[in-house]
Amino acid sequence: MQVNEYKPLIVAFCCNWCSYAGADLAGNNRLNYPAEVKIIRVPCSCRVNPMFILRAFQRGADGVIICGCHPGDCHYTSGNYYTRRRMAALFSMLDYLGIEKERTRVEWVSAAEGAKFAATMNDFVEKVVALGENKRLEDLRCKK
Amino acid sequence: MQKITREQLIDKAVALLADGTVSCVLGWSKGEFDYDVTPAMFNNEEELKANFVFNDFCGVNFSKYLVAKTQKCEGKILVFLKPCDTYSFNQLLTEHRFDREKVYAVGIPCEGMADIAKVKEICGDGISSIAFEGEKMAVTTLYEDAPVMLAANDVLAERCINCKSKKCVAFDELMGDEGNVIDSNRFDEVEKLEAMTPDERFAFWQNELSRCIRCNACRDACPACTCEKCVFDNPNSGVENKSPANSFEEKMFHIIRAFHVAGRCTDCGECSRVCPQNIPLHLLNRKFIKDMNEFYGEYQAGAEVGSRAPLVNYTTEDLEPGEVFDRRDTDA
Amino acid sequence: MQRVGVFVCWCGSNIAGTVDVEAVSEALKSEPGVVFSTNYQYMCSQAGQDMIIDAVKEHNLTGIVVCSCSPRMHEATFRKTAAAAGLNPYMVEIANIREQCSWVHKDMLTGTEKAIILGKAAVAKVNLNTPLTPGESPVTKRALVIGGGIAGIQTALDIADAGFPVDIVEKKPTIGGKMAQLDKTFPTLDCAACILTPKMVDVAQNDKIRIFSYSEVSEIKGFVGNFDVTIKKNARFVNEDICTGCGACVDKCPMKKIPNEFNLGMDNRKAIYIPFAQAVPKVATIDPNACNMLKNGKCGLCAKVCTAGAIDYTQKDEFIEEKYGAIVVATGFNPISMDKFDEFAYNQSKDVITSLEFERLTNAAGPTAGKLLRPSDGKHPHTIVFVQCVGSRCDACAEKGKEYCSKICCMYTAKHAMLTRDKYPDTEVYVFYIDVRTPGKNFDEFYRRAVEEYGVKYIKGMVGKVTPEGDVLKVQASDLIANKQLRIDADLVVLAAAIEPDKSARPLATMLTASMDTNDFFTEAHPKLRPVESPTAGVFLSGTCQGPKDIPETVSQAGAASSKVIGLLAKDKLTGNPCVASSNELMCNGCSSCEKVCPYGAITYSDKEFRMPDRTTKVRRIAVVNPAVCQGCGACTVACPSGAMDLNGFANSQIMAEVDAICK
Amino acid sequence: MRKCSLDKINLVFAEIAKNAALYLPVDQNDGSAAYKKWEEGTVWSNALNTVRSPKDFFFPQTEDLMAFKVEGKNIEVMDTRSESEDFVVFGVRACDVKSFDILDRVFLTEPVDSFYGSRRQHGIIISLACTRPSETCFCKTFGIDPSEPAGDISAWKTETEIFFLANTEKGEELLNKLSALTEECDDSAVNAQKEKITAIMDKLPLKELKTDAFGGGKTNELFDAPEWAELSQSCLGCGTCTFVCPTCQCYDIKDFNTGNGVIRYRCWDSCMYSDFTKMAHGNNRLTQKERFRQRFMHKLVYFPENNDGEFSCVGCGRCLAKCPISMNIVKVMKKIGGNKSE
Repeated sequence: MQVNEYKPLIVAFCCNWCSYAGADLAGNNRLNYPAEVKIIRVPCSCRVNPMFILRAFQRGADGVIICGCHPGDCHYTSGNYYTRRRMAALFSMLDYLGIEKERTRVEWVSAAEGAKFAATMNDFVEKVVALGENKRLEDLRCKK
Repeated sequence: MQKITREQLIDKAVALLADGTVSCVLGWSKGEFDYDVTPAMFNNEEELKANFVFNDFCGVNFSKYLVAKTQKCEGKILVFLKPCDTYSFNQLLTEHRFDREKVYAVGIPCEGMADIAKVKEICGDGISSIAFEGEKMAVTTLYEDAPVMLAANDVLAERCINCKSKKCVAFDELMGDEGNVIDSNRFDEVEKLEAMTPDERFAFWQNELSRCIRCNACRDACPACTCEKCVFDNPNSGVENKSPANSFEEKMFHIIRAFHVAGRCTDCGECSRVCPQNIPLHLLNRKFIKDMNEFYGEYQAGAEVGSRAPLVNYTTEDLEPGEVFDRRDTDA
Repeated sequence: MQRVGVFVCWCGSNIAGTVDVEAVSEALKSEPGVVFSTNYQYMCSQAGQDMIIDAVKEHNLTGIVVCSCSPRMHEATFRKTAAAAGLNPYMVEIANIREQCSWVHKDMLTGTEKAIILGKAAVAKVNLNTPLTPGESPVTKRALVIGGGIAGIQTALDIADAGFPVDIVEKKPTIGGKMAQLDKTFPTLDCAACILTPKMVDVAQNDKIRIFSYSEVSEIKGFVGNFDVTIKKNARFVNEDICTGCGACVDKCPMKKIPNEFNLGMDNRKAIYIPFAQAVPKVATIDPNACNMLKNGKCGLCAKVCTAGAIDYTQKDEFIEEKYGAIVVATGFNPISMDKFDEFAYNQSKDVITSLEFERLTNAAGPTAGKLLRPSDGKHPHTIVFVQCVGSRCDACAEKGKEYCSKICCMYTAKHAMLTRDKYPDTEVYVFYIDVRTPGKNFDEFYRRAVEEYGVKYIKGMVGKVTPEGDVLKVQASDLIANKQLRIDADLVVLAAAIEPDKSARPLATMLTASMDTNDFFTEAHPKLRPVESPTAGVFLSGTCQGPKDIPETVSQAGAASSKVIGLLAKDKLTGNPCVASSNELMCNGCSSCEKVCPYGAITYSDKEFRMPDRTTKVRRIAVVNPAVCQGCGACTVACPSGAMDLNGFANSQIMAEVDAICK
Repeated sequence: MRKCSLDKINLVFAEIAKNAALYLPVDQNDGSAAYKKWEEGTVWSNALNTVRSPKDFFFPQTEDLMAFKVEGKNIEVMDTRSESEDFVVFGVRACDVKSFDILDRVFLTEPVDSFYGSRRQHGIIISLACTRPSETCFCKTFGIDPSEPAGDISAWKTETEIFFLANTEKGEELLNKLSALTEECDDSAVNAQKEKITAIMDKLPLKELKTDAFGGGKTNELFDAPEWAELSQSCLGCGTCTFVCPTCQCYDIKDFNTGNGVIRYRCWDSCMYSDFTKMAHGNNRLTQKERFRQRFMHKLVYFPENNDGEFSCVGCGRCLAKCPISMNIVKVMKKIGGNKSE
């Protein structure tokens, strides 16, 4: 067993109607994904304020992923379309500031896609592990 | 140098005051030196003749003042708007931030404003006078006997070098010629940064943003930042802070500030103008503008009243956040 | 400060197998606000719930965290438990340590660690919970159906049948819609009028149903359960209450040359007219653009012959205001204009017609009394070419037609072809198609009969050009299967024009703040699970306004929409979801960003006077969320730059507290 | 007085940096200067002054006061003090040196601010006489002579040489350490330079600015002056003037929740901010006019009233250069003071 293996901290914002249910389905089907992924339930992916994402990085998250219903399937009809635009703009800005683009992701996971949820989380964690610790958006005060 | 003169503007203001169209005038008031111009309200001809100025240092965007001034002023306010100010004017109207009926807007042409820092870079500190002579600016300092003659282009502010429009898009009356929207190279600097490696970009911004002293001048001068209570002043917002306590706070502030005005920023350049630390803040705003133009089609905030900004709009065919990078990586 | 109780569920071995529940309840004891923490085998069982109720009383708990299965499973259960214990049900938070922890992680240590963190996040959130009370609003027990076609008729009848009053607003002088114009209906070939007109009579005779014909909706305000609607009743210059529909006025009217809309202009009507014999309401209407009396005051014959005295040349448009609890949109469809399809010579030759015109030509009540005669010379056509997908599935020609499949054309063309061959066996019938789509009960059998029993010649390929030459239509087409060009001399060409939503739908959608897709079809609240509801609460969809449909589908959707309306109207009060957005008026800028992203039109603005620090007053525009309309998605909260807009139950501070707890 | 050739200045810096952190003005890529820690290769700026004042060295913009570590329901108080490093600030102008006296009056009178005091003890100031004042300079108004800067060591720079004069024990000690690099000299070159500077001072546009209208006891006279409304009418309420000011000393104390505890820190505050000195009952100064007036009344009336007539402005001119709308203390003094200021 590797004792010093680097464990990233991943915050996943999941919309209540599709992705949170997708994560539940992954659970029902006992599909493994890393325990480093911690899910926060939001009514819709459009509830995710960029401030939450920055907050997570500040507090020590190494990656933040936002999951919502597939475009066109939003429980609220259009919420995820706004998410898509907001996050495209935000992620592009973070990249512009030199923050590793692999640390942020948006993925559409339906309530039926438990397998996709698990696979997405496995892949995302793998990418973040490859990057190592988040240094560029960290707040040293939170590490004391 | 400006084609429209102080005298023309005073005549206009006096006439509009005299016929009762307006009850006061928002204009530029002269300072201690020839470049430190302050926005001020003028109530009559006497005040105008005594203190009103118009020259290459009248860069302040007046639009934001209308939010507060229209609430306080009885009758209409006469405001002189340069082309870039008119975009902010429209954007504020789009957001219902002031009553259009309380303003009489006179669009004026602008030949670009000067940056005093650039003047000092060439002539040195200790400026005793700046005189406008035809197409030139004669700068006299304490240390040289003869004035230095500067061409307008030598000292043009960055935002004016990259001027996007000479067209007044909102006015009750236009003075001078109607200008045009022009092709600018305003995204060149953004492209340069985009072409860097992430490490270089990080180093660049780390260096720039580490200078931030959190004076909030960028926010307080920004005509898009007219919130009744800014999240950064609101202890309940979770992001309130008064100081750039560490490098995260600096980034947080500037990312959120730029994000909040994304789609609403008209690219007037006030943020960079007022930054005491010369942080090129416009490069953050322009990144959002450039991205949104590329992702969702050309959009100019404030080009007309009532338009729907890209971030409060969508199409079912929009690109995915991940595709933002795929696009760029394939372009490269 | 909250007094939080933590209850960790074992879920038998489902959780306890991979999570050390004892360690979790122990660890959470020291979290801020936690005054009690325990674990139990099945928290959801009666014993488990009693445990919670007892703990609330014993420890004066103000908040509850249950570490258990997904909130999608038992959040409602534990909210009820909290209510039973005298707490506000929204003071409960669930940490999902089963689906998102014990079931996906194999190792006890990992599972326990993560469960503790999830528990901490839930505690952090519940510390910021506030009691929420669902808003209540009364329900006006009356429904409005917009559109009087078969969709509207069926919806109205079903709602009325349940005992609720219904108003139908129809912009034409009569209800009946497109179905009234049809001849036979596929796949049973029963006559449209025979099945529709009894329903129209039912509507007319139902004392729960009011018909506003020749009327439009001009304004809609309010929200679910409480819509205020203004209906504009256009002046028809005939007093509906008095007119007996005897038709004497029509007989005497000298203006004879007005194209008859009901027969698609293939014959004429008078300036005063009753669209068809079975019209409901059966009253005359004066066409103000055609009537001499209205145009220049010269005539007045109809008034003279009307023994009832129903003619009223001074009638004005009337505006009626009414309150409704629910609105059903049944605005229907129209065939698209053929103006852009020059290749089919629709505008050059009278003998190129649309399928709906063909319906009228074969209808016994139509311009030819049901005889299939060419519009140009009244002769029997011997060769008929049907062209399918005219403007449908138009990928390349999106500016001319529609990208979608109009769904009904395959079947009605098969019907037309079959009926033609049946009545006139000497007629050659060709059908050109891209694909024949016949998914539906007895649909494919019907189509096969057309081919196999009636000898209709189906050719896969499109017609490229139709050229009128003398009294012949030269049809140039390709046969994709035989891979050859065909030239057919046809006597009649019938175009299966694509269908599109009625033009009145778009402005109506704006009034309703209901969303539409790019083709102007109304969008459903959910494409699979809520197909007859609009995302705007209290607005329901019936028939082709939502997408192309045939009659049985329309009728079933009408029934479904009416059952939703009945379900709504049956309630005396609407209890809202309290997890809705609310705007802090002190921080609101009134900038309208929130309104722009609200899918429900739940946000309006009002001007409010504020006292300023310098003792002056200032009038500011502020956003107001209607909690009865808001569904709580939170799109507005992010669009709001000042953070004035927040979401109950998922407040900024709560989500950030969760983030903090997770990232500790 | 000792001198050394400018060629050897880097050797002087290296010598100083051996025993203490050395900070000096360095040109930044935006064209302005800022204090940076000296290391081999650092180039000393020629700029007249830095954008940020050197008050940061004694009164940093953010400073942790203490921390609380929270574990479970236990709270432990942690000492986070870190102001024990010796340091030298080089190239401080006369105005900024004077600002330390003003800050001392605030922080070193009872109750003494031990954080500030400790930094003052550990810091040595090497001042530098001005040679090219800017049009925005008005230090003379406050009795400051830019050719005679105070500090632990005063320095004068000519084209080729730099001259040092120790004023304090600490300065003496440091100068002794530099004896190998410097040589004893007379003050003729320095005196010549002083004369040149004095001549330039007489040409400065703000040379006539007077403080006669201000000072202790003027509160009643000036507080309700109608001019405040006009002067403050276009103030944006940003904190630029206060944050570039060498004498502004207001701060806020805040708690930062790190997730595992709390860091209690102080940071500069600005009287221009709407939430400045906000208390449970609300704000003292509700309008921008009141906040604007506070800043100038404090500098020109309240402070001298409590500090033996000392004004809390040193005429460095930073606010003149940096105010986004070019409103500043000079305009205020001229308007409020009328002909007493000319």
